Amino acid sequence: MGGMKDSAVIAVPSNPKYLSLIRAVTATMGEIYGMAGPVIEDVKLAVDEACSNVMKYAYRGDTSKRIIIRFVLKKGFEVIIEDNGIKAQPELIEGRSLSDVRPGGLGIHLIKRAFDVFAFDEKKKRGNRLRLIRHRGESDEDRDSRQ
Amino acid sequence: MGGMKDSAVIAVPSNPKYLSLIRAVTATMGEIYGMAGPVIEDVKLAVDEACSNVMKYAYRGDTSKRIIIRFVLKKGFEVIIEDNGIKAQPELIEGRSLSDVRPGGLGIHLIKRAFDVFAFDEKKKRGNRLRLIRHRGESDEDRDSRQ
Amino acid sequence: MKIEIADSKGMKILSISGDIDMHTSPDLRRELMGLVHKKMTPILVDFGSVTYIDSSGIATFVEGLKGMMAYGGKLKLVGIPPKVMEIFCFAKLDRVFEIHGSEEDVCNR
Amino acid sequence: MKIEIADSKGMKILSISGDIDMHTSPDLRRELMGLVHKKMTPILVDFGSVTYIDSSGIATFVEGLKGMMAYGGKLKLVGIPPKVMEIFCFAKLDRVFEIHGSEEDVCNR
Ligand SMILES: Nc1ncnc2c1ncn2[C@@H]1O[C@H](COP(=O)(O)OP(=O)(O)O)[C@@H](O)[C@H]1O
Ligand SMILES: Nc1ncnc2c1ncn2[C@@H]1O[C@H](COP(=O)(O)OP(=O)(O)O)[C@@H](O)[C@H]1O
Repeated sequence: MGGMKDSAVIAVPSNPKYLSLIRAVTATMGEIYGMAGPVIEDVKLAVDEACSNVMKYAYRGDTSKRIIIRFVLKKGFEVIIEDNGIKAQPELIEGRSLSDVRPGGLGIHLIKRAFDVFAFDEKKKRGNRLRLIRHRGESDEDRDSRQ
Repeated sequence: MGGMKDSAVIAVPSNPKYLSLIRAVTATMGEIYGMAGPVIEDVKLAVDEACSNVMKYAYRGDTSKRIIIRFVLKKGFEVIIEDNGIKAQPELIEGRSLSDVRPGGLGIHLIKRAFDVFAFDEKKKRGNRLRLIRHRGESDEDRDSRQ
Repeated sequence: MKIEIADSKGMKILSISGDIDMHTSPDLRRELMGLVHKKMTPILVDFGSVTYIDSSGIATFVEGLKGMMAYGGKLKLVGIPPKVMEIFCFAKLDRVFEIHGSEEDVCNR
Repeated sequence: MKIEIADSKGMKILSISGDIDMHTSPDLRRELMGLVHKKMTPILVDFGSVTYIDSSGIATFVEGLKGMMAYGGKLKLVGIPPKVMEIFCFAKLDRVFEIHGSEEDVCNR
Protein backbone atom coordinates (compact mmCIF):
# COMPACT_ATOMS: atom_id res chain seq x y z
CA MET A 1 0.00 0.00 0.00
CA GLY A 2 3.00 2.34 -0.03
CA GLY A 3 2.51 5.29 2.28
CA MET A 4 -1.25 4.99 2.40
CA LYS A 5 -2.82 3.08 5.19
CA ASP A 6 -4.74 -0.07 4.43
CA SER A 7 -8.35 0.91 4.76
CA ALA A 8 -11.74 0.45 3.18
CA VAL A 9 -14.97 2.35 3.69
CA ILE A 10 -18.52 1.21 3.13
CA ALA A 11 -21.72 3.25 3.30
CA VAL A 12 -25.05 1.42 3.53
CA PRO A 13 -28.68 2.27 4.27
CA SER A 14 -29.78 1.87 7.90
CA ASN A 15 -31.87 -1.10 6.81
CA PRO A 16 -31.36 -4.49 8.50
CA LYS A 17 -31.32 -6.13 5.07
CA TYR A 18 -27.82 -4.65 4.65
CA LEU A 19 -26.48 -6.46 7.73
CA SER A 20 -25.51 -9.38 5.49
CA LEU A 21 -23.36 -6.97 3.46
CA ILE A 22 -21.78 -5.55 6.59
CA ARG A 23 -20.93 -9.09 7.71
CA ALA A 24 -19.47 -10.04 4.33
CA VAL A 25 -17.26 -6.95 4.30
CA THR A 26 -16.13 -7.49 7.90
CA ALA A 27 -15.27 -11.13 7.27
CA THR A 28 -13.32 -10.34 4.09
CA MET A 29 -11.40 -7.53 5.80
CA GLY A 30 -10.56 -10.03 8.54
CA GLU A 31 -9.22 -12.43 5.91
CA ILE A 32 -7.16 -9.68 4.26
CA TYR A 33 -5.78 -8.81 7.72
CA GLY A 34 -4.85 -12.46 8.22
CA MET A 35 -7.20 -13.29 11.08
CA ALA A 36 -7.89 -16.89 12.02
CA GLY A 37 -11.34 -18.28 11.18
CA PRO A 38 -12.83 -18.32 14.71
CA VAL A 39 -11.62 -14.77 15.32
CA ILE A 40 -13.27 -13.64 12.08
CA GLU A 41 -16.55 -15.14 13.34
CA ASP A 42 -16.34 -13.18 16.61
CA VAL A 43 -15.44 -9.92 14.89
CA LYS A 44 -18.15 -10.33 12.24
CA LEU A 45 -20.80 -10.88 14.91
CA ALA A 46 -19.53 -7.90 16.93
CA VAL A 47 -19.73 -5.50 13.97
CA ASP A 48 -23.21 -6.83 13.12
CA GLU A 49 -24.30 -6.15 16.72
CA ALA A 50 -22.85 -2.64 16.73
CA CYS A 51 -24.58 -1.76 13.45
CA SER A 52 -27.86 -3.35 14.59
CA ASN A 53 -27.69 -1.04 17.61
CA VAL A 54 -27.21 1.99 15.36
CA MET A 55 -30.36 0.97 13.43
CA LYS A 56 -32.32 0.40 16.65
CA TYR A 57 -31.15 3.22 18.90
CA ALA A 58 -29.52 5.97 16.83
CA TYR A 59 -32.06 5.78 13.97
CA ARG A 60 -34.98 4.20 15.91
CA GLY A 61 -35.83 1.91 13.05
CA ASP A 62 -35.77 4.56 10.30
CA THR A 63 -34.37 2.59 7.35
CA SER A 64 -33.77 5.60 5.09
CA LYS A 65 -30.59 6.84 6.83
CA ARG A 66 -26.95 5.96 6.27
CA ILE A 67 -24.32 4.09 8.24
CA ILE A 68 -20.67 4.54 7.31
CA ILE A 69 -18.20 1.89 8.35
CA ARG A 70 -14.46 2.38 7.98
CA PHE A 71 -12.00 -0.47 8.40
CA VAL A 72 -8.39 0.40 9.12
CA LEU A 73 -5.80 -2.37 9.13
CA LYS A 74 -2.78 -1.16 11.05
CA LYS A 75 -1.17 -2.72 14.07
CA GLY A 76 -4.70 -3.49 15.18
CA PHE A 77 -7.97 -4.23 13.37
CA GLU A 78 -9.96 -1.03 13.66
CA VAL A 79 -13.62 -0.48 12.78
CA ILE A 80 -15.17 2.99 12.93
CA ILE A 81 -18.95 3.17 12.69
CA GLU A 82 -20.61 6.51 11.99
CA ASP A 83 -24.22 7.62 11.97
CA ASN A 84 -26.16 10.89 12.02
CA GLY A 85 -28.80 9.71 14.44
CA ILE A 86 -29.62 10.29 18.10
CA LYS A 87 -26.53 10.70 20.24
CA ALA A 88 -25.75 7.73 22.44
CA GLN A 89 -25.10 8.23 26.14
CA PRO A 90 -22.09 5.96 26.49
CA GLU A 91 -22.43 5.83 30.28
CA LEU A 92 -25.89 4.24 29.86
CA ILE A 93 -24.73 1.54 27.45
CA GLU A 94 -24.13 -1.68 29.23
CA GLY A 95 -25.02 -5.28 28.71
CA ARG A 96 -27.19 -6.92 31.33
CA SER A 97 -25.89 -9.71 33.53
CA LEU A 98 -25.87 -12.90 31.50
CA SER A 99 -27.23 -14.92 34.42
CA ASP A 100 -30.48 -12.94 34.20
CA VAL A 101 -32.33 -14.87 31.49
CA ARG A 102 -34.43 -12.53 29.36
CA PRO A 103 -34.33 -11.27 25.79
CA GLY A 104 -31.86 -8.51 25.00
CA GLY A 105 -28.70 -7.10 26.47
CA LEU A 106 -26.35 -9.58 24.81
CA GLY A 107 -25.04 -7.39 21.99
CA ILE A 108 -22.67 -5.23 24.02
CA HIS A 109 -21.08 -8.34 25.53
CA LEU A 110 -20.54 -9.79 22.07
CA ILE A 111 -18.95 -6.54 20.87
CA LYS A 112 -16.65 -6.27 23.89
CA ARG A 113 -15.41 -9.82 23.74
CA ALA A 114 -14.20 -9.30 20.15
CA PHE A 115 -12.77 -5.79 20.55
CA ASP A 116 -10.35 -4.38 23.11
CA VAL A 117 -11.45 -0.78 22.54
CA PHE A 118 -15.13 0.31 22.47
CA ALA A 119 -15.22 4.10 22.52
CA PHE A 120 -17.53 6.83 21.24
CA ASP A 121 -15.67 9.77 19.73
CA GLU A 122 -16.61 12.80 21.83
CA LYS A 123 -15.52 15.17 19.07
CA LYS A 124 -18.30 14.25 16.66
CA LYS A 125 -20.95 16.98 16.79
CA ARG A 126 -24.00 15.32 15.23
CA GLY A 127 -24.63 11.63 15.48
CA ASN A 128 -22.15 9.05 16.66
CA ARG A 129 -18.73 7.74 15.80
CA LEU A 130 -17.99 4.45 17.53
CA ARG A 131 -14.39 3.23 17.39
CA LEU A 132 -13.72 -0.47 17.84
CA ILE A 133 -10.16 -1.78 17.96
CA ARG A 134 -8.93 -5.31 18.27
CA HIS A 135 -5.22 -5.36 19.02
CA ARG A 136 -3.20 -7.89 17.11
CA GLY A 137 -2.31 -10.76 19.45
CA GLU A 138 0.88 -12.83 19.40
CA SER A 139 -1.25 -14.99 17.21
CA ASP A 140 -4.92 -14.14 16.86
CA GLU A 141 -5.48 -17.87 16.86
CA ASP A 142 -4.08 -18.33 20.37
CA ARG A 143 -6.06 -15.56 21.91
CA ASP A 144 -8.93 -16.83 23.97
CA SER A 145 -11.54 -14.15 23.77
CA ARG A 146 -14.23 -16.34 25.26
CA GLN A 147 -15.45 -15.55 28.71
CA MET B 1 -36.07 1.85 1.96
CA GLY B 2 -38.86 4.40 1.79
CA GLY B 3 -38.12 7.15 -0.72
CA MET B 4 -34.43 6.55 -0.74
CA LYS B 5 -32.94 4.36 -3.37
CA ASP B 6 -31.33 1.11 -2.37
CA SER B 7 -27.65 1.71 -2.73
CA ALA B 8 -24.32 1.00 -1.12
CA VAL B 9 -20.91 2.52 -1.71
CA ILE B 10 -17.50 1.05 -1.09
CA ALA B 11 -14.12 2.75 -1.35
CA VAL B 12 -11.00 0.57 -1.48
CA PRO B 13 -7.29 1.01 -2.24
CA SER B 14 -6.24 0.30 -5.85
CA ASN B 15 -4.47 -2.79 -4.61
CA PRO B 16 -5.31 -6.20 -6.11
CA LYS B 17 -5.53 -7.66 -2.63
CA TYR B 18 -8.84 -5.80 -2.29
CA LEU B 19 -10.38 -7.61 -5.26
CA SER B 20 -11.63 -10.31 -2.88
CA LEU B 21 -13.51 -7.59 -0.97
CA ILE B 22 -14.95 -6.17 -4.19
CA ARG B 23 -16.16 -9.67 -5.12
CA ALA B 24 -17.70 -10.27 -1.69
CA VAL B 25 -19.59 -6.97 -1.85
CA THR B 26 -20.77 -7.58 -5.41
CA ALA B 27 -22.01 -11.07 -4.59
CA THR B 28 -23.86 -9.93 -1.47
CA MET B 29 -25.47 -7.02 -3.32
CA GLY B 30 -26.57 -9.58 -5.93
CA GLU B 31 -28.16 -11.67 -3.18
CA ILE B 32 -29.92 -8.65 -1.69
CA TYR B 33 -31.21 -7.82 -5.19
CA GLY B 34 -32.50 -11.38 -5.50
CA MET B 35 -30.26 -12.59 -8.32
CA ALA B 36 -29.96 -16.29 -9.06
CA GLY B 37 -26.66 -17.97 -8.14
CA PRO B 38 -25.20 -18.35 -11.65
CA VAL B 39 -26.03 -14.72 -12.45
CA ILE B 40 -24.26 -13.60 -9.27
CA GLU B 41 -21.16 -15.49 -10.45
CA ASP B 42 -21.18 -13.69 -13.81
CA VAL B 43 -21.74 -10.28 -12.26
CA LYS B 44 -19.07 -10.83 -9.59
CA LEU B 45 -16.51 -11.78 -12.22
CA ALA B 46 -17.46 -8.80 -14.39
CA VAL B 47 -17.02 -6.28 -11.56
CA ASP B 48 -13.68 -7.92 -10.64
CA GLU B 49 -12.53 -7.54 -14.27
CA ALA B 50 -13.61 -3.90 -14.46
CA CYS B 51 -11.80 -3.04 -11.21
CA SER B 52 -8.70 -5.01 -12.26
CA ASN B 53 -8.64 -2.86 -15.40
CA VAL B 54 -8.80 0.32 -13.31
CA MET B 55 -5.78 -0.92 -11.32
CA LYS B 56 -3.88 -1.86 -14.49
CA TYR B 57 -4.77 0.95 -16.89
CA ALA B 58 -6.11 3.95 -14.97
CA TYR B 59 -3.60 3.65 -12.11
CA ARG B 60 -0.86 1.70 -13.95
CA GLY B 61 -0.22 -0.53 -10.97
CA ASP B 62 -0.01 2.26 -8.37
CA THR B 63 -1.61 0.59 -5.33
CA SER B 64 -1.90 3.75 -3.24
CA LYS B 65 -4.93 5.23 -5.04
CA ARG B 66 -8.64 4.74 -4.45
CA ILE B 67 -11.44 3.05 -6.32
CA ILE B 68 -15.02 3.92 -5.43
CA ILE B 69 -17.75 1.49 -6.33
CA ARG B 70 -21.41 2.37 -6.01
CA PHE B 71 -24.16 -0.21 -6.29
CA VAL B 72 -27.66 0.97 -7.06
CA LEU B 73 -30.53 -1.49 -6.92
CA LYS B 74 -33.40 -0.08 -8.93
CA LYS B 75 -35.18 -1.62 -11.85
CA GLY B 76 -31.73 -2.82 -12.91
CA PHE B 77 -28.57 -3.78 -11.07
CA GLU B 78 -26.26 -0.82 -11.52
CA VAL B 79 -22.56 -0.61 -10.65
CA ILE B 80 -20.67 2.68 -10.97
CA ILE B 81 -16.88 2.47 -10.74
CA GLU B 82 -14.89 5.66 -10.20
CA ASP B 83 -11.18 6.39 -10.23
CA ASN B 84 -8.92 9.43 -10.43
CA GLY B 85 -6.41 7.88 -12.80
CA ILE B 86 -5.55 8.18 -16.47
CA LYS B 87 -8.59 8.79 -18.64
CA ALA B 88 -9.69 5.81 -20.68
CA GLN B 89 -10.27 6.16 -24.41
CA PRO B 90 -13.51 4.21 -24.67
CA GLU B 91 -13.17 3.84 -28.45
CA LEU B 92 -9.90 1.93 -27.90
CA ILE B 93 -11.33 -0.48 -25.38
CA GLU B 94 -12.25 -3.72 -26.99
CA GLY B 95 -11.76 -7.37 -26.27
CA ARG B 96 -9.76 -9.34 -28.79
CA SER B 97 -11.31 -12.09 -30.84
CA LEU B 98 -11.65 -15.15 -28.67
CA SER B 99 -10.52 -17.44 -31.46
CA ASP B 100 -7.09 -15.79 -31.33
CA VAL B 101 -5.43 -17.76 -28.53
CA ARG B 102 -3.09 -15.56 -26.52
CA PRO B 103 -3.04 -14.11 -23.01
CA GLY B 104 -5.24 -11.07 -22.36
CA GLY B 105 -8.25 -9.43 -23.92
CA LEU B 106 -10.83 -11.57 -22.15
CA GLY B 107 -11.93 -9.12 -19.45
CA ILE B 108 -14.07 -6.84 -21.60
CA HIS B 109 -15.97 -9.84 -22.97
CA LEU B 110 -16.65 -11.05 -19.42
CA ILE B 111 -17.89 -7.59 -18.40
CA LYS B 112 -20.16 -7.25 -21.44
CA ARG B 113 -21.77 -10.64 -21.11
CA ALA B 114 -22.90 -9.80 -17.56
CA PHE B 115 -23.95 -6.18 -18.13
CA ASP B 116 -26.22 -4.66 -20.77
CA VAL B 117 -24.76 -1.19 -20.40
CA PHE B 118 -20.99 -0.48 -20.36
CA ALA B 119 -20.50 3.29 -20.60
CA PHE B 120 -17.94 5.82 -19.47
CA ASP B 121 -19.48 9.01 -18.11
CA GLU B 122 -18.23 11.81 -20.35
CA LYS B 123 -19.05 14.43 -17.74
CA LYS B 124 -16.41 13.36 -15.27
CA LYS B 125 -13.47 15.77 -15.54
CA ARG B 126 -10.62 13.90 -13.89
CA GLY B 127 -10.37 10.15 -13.93
CA ASN B 128 -13.12 7.79 -14.99
CA ARG B 129 -16.65 6.89 -14.08
CA LEU B 130 -17.71 3.60 -15.64
CA ARG B 131 -21.40 2.76 -15.44
CA LEU B 132 -22.47 -0.86 -15.71
CA ILE B 133 -26.15 -1.80 -15.77
CA ARG B 134 -27.73 -5.19 -15.91
CA HIS B 135 -31.43 -4.92 -16.67
CA ARG B 136 -33.69 -7.11 -14.64
CA GLY B 137 -34.88 -10.01 -16.78
CA GLU B 138 -38.27 -11.72 -16.59
CA SER B 139 -36.37 -13.97 -14.30
CA ASP B 140 -32.64 -13.50 -14.01
CA GLU B 141 -32.50 -17.27 -13.82
CA ASP B 142 -33.94 -17.74 -17.30
CA ARG B 143 -31.68 -15.28 -18.97
CA ASP B 144 -28.99 -16.94 -20.98
CA SER B 145 -26.08 -14.54 -20.89
CA ARG B 146 -23.66 -17.06 -22.27
CA GLN B 147 -22.34 -16.65 -25.75
CA MET C 1 -33.26 -17.37 6.20
CA LYS C 2 -36.01 -19.86 5.44
CA ILE C 3 -38.39 -21.59 7.81
CA GLU C 4 -40.31 -24.79 7.19
CA ILE C 5 -42.95 -25.99 9.59
CA ALA C 6 -43.94 -29.64 9.79
CA ASP C 7 -46.15 -31.76 12.02
CA SER C 8 -45.08 -35.08 13.41
CA LYS C 9 -47.40 -36.89 15.83
CA GLY C 10 -48.66 -33.68 17.36
CA MET C 11 -45.13 -32.30 17.60
CA LYS C 12 -44.37 -29.12 15.64
CA ILE C 13 -41.02 -29.10 13.85
CA LEU C 14 -39.54 -25.78 12.78
CA SER C 15 -36.62 -26.23 10.39
CA ILE C 16 -34.56 -23.11 9.91
CA SER C 17 -31.90 -22.51 7.26
CA GLY C 18 -29.62 -19.56 6.59
CA ASP C 19 -28.69 -16.53 8.66
CA ILE C 20 -30.75 -15.39 11.64
CA ASP C 21 -30.14 -11.69 12.18
CA MET C 22 -32.09 -8.51 12.90
CA HIS C 23 -33.40 -8.60 9.31
CA THR C 24 -34.71 -12.16 9.41
CA SER C 25 -35.55 -12.70 13.11
CA PRO C 26 -38.92 -10.88 12.87
CA ASP C 27 -40.09 -13.67 10.51
CA LEU C 28 -38.81 -16.29 12.91
CA ARG C 29 -40.51 -14.52 15.81
CA ARG C 30 -43.82 -14.45 13.94
CA GLU C 31 -43.71 -18.19 13.22
CA LEU C 32 -42.51 -19.22 16.66
CA MET C 33 -44.82 -16.95 18.67
CA GLY C 34 -47.71 -18.02 16.43
CA LEU C 35 -47.23 -21.57 17.72
CA VAL C 36 -46.68 -20.37 21.28
CA HIS C 37 -49.90 -18.37 21.28
CA LYS C 38 -51.71 -21.55 20.26
CA LYS C 39 -50.05 -23.22 23.27
CA MET C 40 -48.38 -25.85 21.08
CA THR C 41 -46.12 -28.39 22.74
CA PRO C 42 -43.62 -29.79 22.18
CA ILE C 43 -41.96 -27.52 19.63
CA LEU C 44 -38.78 -28.83 18.08
CA VAL C 45 -36.46 -26.41 16.30
CA ASP C 46 -34.04 -27.93 13.81
CA PHE C 47 -30.89 -25.76 13.60
CA GLY C 48 -29.08 -28.09 11.19
CA SER C 49 -28.92 -25.54 8.35
CA VAL C 50 -28.51 -22.36 10.40
CA THR C 51 -25.37 -20.58 9.22
CA TYR C 52 -25.37 -17.62 11.62
CA ILE C 53 -27.18 -16.24 14.64
CA ASP C 54 -26.91 -12.86 16.33
CA SER C 55 -28.39 -11.52 19.58
CA SER C 56 -31.74 -10.75 17.95
CA GLY C 57 -32.07 -14.45 17.10
CA ILE C 58 -31.07 -15.52 20.59
CA ALA C 59 -33.59 -13.04 22.05
CA THR C 60 -36.33 -14.56 19.88
CA PHE C 61 -35.74 -18.03 21.31
CA VAL C 62 -35.59 -16.68 24.88
CA GLU C 63 -38.95 -15.00 24.28
CA GLY C 64 -40.37 -18.22 22.86
CA LEU C 65 -39.12 -20.25 25.80
CA LYS C 66 -40.57 -17.80 28.33
CA GLY C 67 -43.91 -17.87 26.53
CA MET C 68 -43.97 -21.67 26.60
CA MET C 69 -43.01 -21.89 30.26
CA ALA C 70 -46.27 -20.09 31.04
CA TYR C 71 -48.25 -23.16 29.86
CA GLY C 72 -45.67 -25.83 30.69
CA GLY C 73 -44.72 -26.32 27.04
CA LYS C 74 -41.48 -27.91 25.91
CA LEU C 75 -39.07 -26.23 23.46
CA LYS C 76 -36.34 -28.50 22.09
CA LEU C 77 -33.42 -27.25 20.02
CA VAL C 78 -31.67 -29.84 17.86
CA GLY C 79 -28.66 -30.01 15.55
CA ILE C 80 -27.12 -26.68 16.55
CA PRO C 81 -23.87 -26.25 14.58
CA PRO C 82 -20.74 -25.50 16.68
CA LYS C 83 -20.43 -21.84 15.56
CA VAL C 84 -24.04 -21.20 16.63
CA MET C 85 -23.76 -23.33 19.77
CA GLU C 86 -20.85 -21.19 20.84
CA ILE C 87 -23.15 -18.15 21.05
CA PHE C 88 -25.66 -20.04 23.20
CA CYS C 89 -22.76 -21.00 25.49
CA PHE C 90 -21.41 -17.46 25.64
CA ALA C 91 -24.90 -16.21 26.57
CA LYS C 92 -25.02 -18.89 29.30
CA LEU C 93 -28.12 -20.33 27.68
CA ASP C 94 -26.77 -23.84 27.03
CA ARG C 95 -28.27 -24.99 30.37
CA VAL C 96 -31.45 -22.94 30.01
CA PHE C 97 -32.59 -24.49 26.74
CA GLU C 98 -33.19 -28.17 26.14
CA ILE C 99 -30.51 -28.82 23.55
CA HIS C 100 -30.14 -32.15 21.79
CA GLY C 101 -27.39 -33.58 19.65
CA SER C 102 -24.92 -30.73 19.86
CA GLU C 103 -21.38 -31.03 21.09
CA GLU C 104 -21.48 -29.32 24.44
CA ASP C 105 -17.70 -29.24 24.75
CA VAL C 106 -17.99 -26.20 22.46
CA CYS C 107 -18.97 -24.47 25.73
CA ASN C 108 -15.82 -25.47 27.52
CA ARG C 109 -13.26 -24.31 25.02
CA MET D 1 -4.77 -19.04 -3.14
CA LYS D 2 -2.26 -21.75 -2.24
CA ILE D 3 -0.09 -23.85 -4.53
CA GLU D 4 1.48 -27.19 -3.71
CA ILE D 5 3.99 -28.78 -6.06
CA ALA D 6 4.59 -32.51 -6.04
CA ASP D 7 6.58 -34.95 -8.14
CA SER D 8 5.17 -38.23 -9.37
CA LYS D 9 7.33 -40.38 -11.69
CA GLY D 10 8.88 -37.36 -13.37
CA MET D 11 5.52 -35.65 -13.70
CA LYS D 12 5.07 -32.34 -11.92
CA ILE D 13 1.75 -31.89 -10.16
CA LEU D 14 0.61 -28.38 -9.27
CA SER D 15 -2.33 -28.41 -6.86
CA ILE D 16 -4.06 -25.07 -6.53
CA SER D 17 -6.63 -24.08 -3.95
CA GLY D 18 -8.62 -20.88 -3.42
CA ASP D 19 -9.22 -17.88 -5.65
CA ILE D 20 -7.04 -17.12 -8.70
CA ASP D 21 -7.27 -13.40 -9.42
CA MET D 22 -5.01 -10.48 -10.30
CA HIS D 23 -3.73 -10.51 -6.71
CA THR D 24 -2.78 -14.19 -6.62
CA SER D 25 -2.02 -15.01 -10.26
CA PRO D 26 1.53 -13.53 -10.11
CA ASP D 27 2.42 -16.30 -7.61
CA LEU D 28 0.87 -18.89 -9.89
CA ARG D 29 2.74 -17.45 -12.86
CA ARG D 30 6.06 -17.63 -10.99
CA GLU D 31 5.54 -21.30 -10.07
CA LEU D 32 4.25 -22.38 -13.46
CA MET D 33 6.77 -20.47 -15.58
CA GLY D 34 9.55 -21.71 -13.27
CA LEU D 35 8.69 -25.25 -14.38
CA VAL D 36 8.26 -24.19 -18.00
CA HIS D 37 11.67 -22.53 -18.08
CA LYS D 38 13.16 -25.82 -16.89
CA LYS D 39 11.31 -27.45 -19.82
CA MET D 40 9.40 -29.80 -17.51
CA THR D 41 6.86 -32.17 -19.06
CA PRO D 42 4.24 -33.27 -18.42
CA ILE D 43 2.84 -30.71 -15.99
CA LEU D 44 -0.46 -31.61 -14.40
CA VAL D 45 -2.51 -28.87 -12.76
CA ASP D 46 -5.08 -30.01 -10.19
CA PHE D 47 -7.97 -27.53 -10.10
CA GLY D 48 -10.01 -29.54 -7.58
CA SER D 49 -9.93 -26.84 -4.88
CA VAL D 50 -10.00 -23.75 -7.10
CA THR D 51 -12.94 -21.58 -6.01
CA TYR D 52 -12.64 -18.77 -8.55
CA ILE D 53 -10.69 -17.74 -11.63
CA ASP D 54 -10.61 -14.43 -13.50
CA SER D 55 -9.02 -13.44 -16.81
CA SER D 56 -5.58 -12.93 -15.22
CA GLY D 57 -5.64 -16.59 -14.16
CA ILE D 58 -6.76 -17.72 -17.60
CA ALA D 59 -3.99 -15.60 -19.19
CA THR D 60 -1.42 -17.27 -16.94
CA PHE D 61 -2.38 -20.73 -18.19
CA VAL D 62 -2.39 -19.56 -21.82
CA GLU D 63 1.13 -18.20 -21.29
CA GLY D 64 2.23 -21.48 -19.69
CA LEU D 65 0.75 -23.51 -22.54
CA LYS D 66 2.45 -21.36 -25.20
CA GLY D 67 5.76 -21.69 -23.36
CA MET D 68 5.43 -25.47 -23.25
CA MET D 69 4.45 -25.79 -26.89
CA ALA D 70 7.89 -24.37 -27.75
CA TYR D 71 9.53 -27.55 -26.43
CA GLY D 72 6.72 -29.98 -27.10
CA GLY D 73 5.71 -30.19 -23.43
CA LYS D 74 2.32 -31.37 -22.24
CA LEU D 75 0.09 -29.34 -19.89
CA LYS D 76 -2.85 -31.23 -18.42
CA LEU D 77 -5.63 -29.59 -16.43
CA VAL D 78 -7.64 -31.88 -14.15
CA GLY D 79 -10.64 -31.61 -11.83
CA ILE D 80 -11.84 -28.21 -13.02
CA PRO D 81 -15.02 -27.32 -11.07
CA PRO D 82 -18.06 -26.38 -13.21
CA LYS D 83 -17.99 -22.66 -12.30
CA VAL D 84 -14.34 -22.45 -13.38
CA MET D 85 -14.84 -24.69 -16.42
CA GLU D 86 -17.52 -22.33 -17.60
CA ILE D 87 -14.91 -19.55 -17.95
CA PHE D 88 -12.62 -21.79 -20.01
CA CYS D 89 -15.60 -22.57 -22.25
CA PHE D 90 -16.58 -18.92 -22.59
CA ALA D 91 -12.98 -18.10 -23.55
CA LYS D 92 -13.14 -20.90 -26.15
CA LEU D 93 -10.19 -22.57 -24.45
CA ASP D 94 -11.88 -25.86 -23.62
CA ARG D 95 -10.54 -27.33 -26.89
CA VAL D 96 -7.15 -25.62 -26.64
CA PHE D 97 -6.17 -27.11 -23.28
CA GLU D 98 -5.95 -30.80 -22.50
CA ILE D 99 -8.69 -31.03 -19.89
CA HIS D 100 -9.42 -34.22 -17.94
CA GLY D 101 -12.27 -35.23 -15.72
CA SER D 102 -14.47 -32.16 -16.10
CA GLU D 103 -18.02 -32.16 -17.32
CA GLU D 104 -17.77 -30.65 -20.76
CA ASP D 105 -21.50 -30.16 -21.08
CA VAL D 106 -20.89 -27.08 -18.96
CA CYS D 107 -19.75 -25.63 -22.29
CA ASN D 108 -23.01 -26.34 -24.00
CA ARG D 109 -25.40 -24.76 -21.55
N1 LIG E 1 -25.70 2.71 19.49
C1 LIG E 1 -26.41 2.86 20.63
N2 LIG E 1 -27.02 4.03 20.89
C2 LIG E 1 -27.73 4.19 22.03
N3 LIG E 1 -27.89 3.24 22.96
C3 LIG E 1 -27.31 2.05 22.76
C4 LIG E 1 -26.53 1.80 21.59
N4 LIG E 1 -26.06 0.54 21.69
C5 LIG E 1 -26.53 0.04 22.85
N5 LIG E 1 -27.29 0.93 23.51
C6 LIG E 1 -27.96 0.74 24.82
O1 LIG E 1 -27.28 -0.33 25.51
C7 LIG E 1 -28.21 -1.39 25.82
C8 LIG E 1 -27.55 -2.74 25.66
O2 LIG E 1 -27.31 -3.01 24.28
P1 LIG E 1 -27.22 -4.49 23.74
O3 LIG E 1 -26.29 -5.25 24.66
O4 LIG E 1 -26.84 -4.45 22.32
O5 LIG E 1 -28.65 -5.13 23.97
P2 LIG E 1 -30.09 -4.84 23.36
O6 LIG E 1 -29.95 -3.95 22.18
O7 LIG E 1 -30.59 -6.20 23.03
O8 LIG E 1 -30.86 -4.22 24.47
C9 LIG E 1 -29.39 -1.17 24.91
O9 LIG E 1 -30.58 -1.67 25.45
C10 LIG E 1 -29.40 0.35 24.72
O10 LIG E 1 -30.09 0.95 25.77
N1 LIG F 1 -10.26 0.97 -17.44
C1 LIG F 1 -9.54 1.00 -18.61
N2 LIG F 1 -8.81 2.11 -18.95
C2 LIG F 1 -8.09 2.13 -20.09
N3 LIG F 1 -8.03 1.12 -20.96
C3 LIG F 1 -8.71 0.00 -20.70
C4 LIG F 1 -9.52 -0.10 -19.53
N4 LIG F 1 -10.11 -1.31 -19.56
C5 LIG F 1 -9.69 -1.92 -20.68
N5 LIG F 1 -8.84 -1.14 -21.39
C6 LIG F 1 -8.22 -1.47 -22.70
O1 LIG F 1 -8.99 -2.51 -23.31
C7 LIG F 1 -8.17 -3.65 -23.58
C8 LIG F 1 -8.97 -4.93 -23.35
O2 LIG F 1 -9.23 -5.09 -21.96
P1 LIG F 1 -9.48 -6.54 -21.36
O3 LIG F 1 -10.45 -7.24 -22.22
O4 LIG F 1 -9.83 -6.37 -19.92
O5 LIG F 1 -8.11 -7.33 -21.53
P2 LIG F 1 -6.64 -7.18 -20.94
O6 LIG F 1 -6.68 -6.23 -19.79
O7 LIG F 1 -6.28 -8.55 -20.54
O8 LIG F 1 -5.81 -6.68 -22.09
C9 LIG F 1 -6.98 -3.53 -22.66
O9 LIG F 1 -5.84 -4.17 -23.18
C10 LIG F 1 -6.81 -2.01 -22.55
O10 LIG F 1 -6.07 -1.53 -23.64
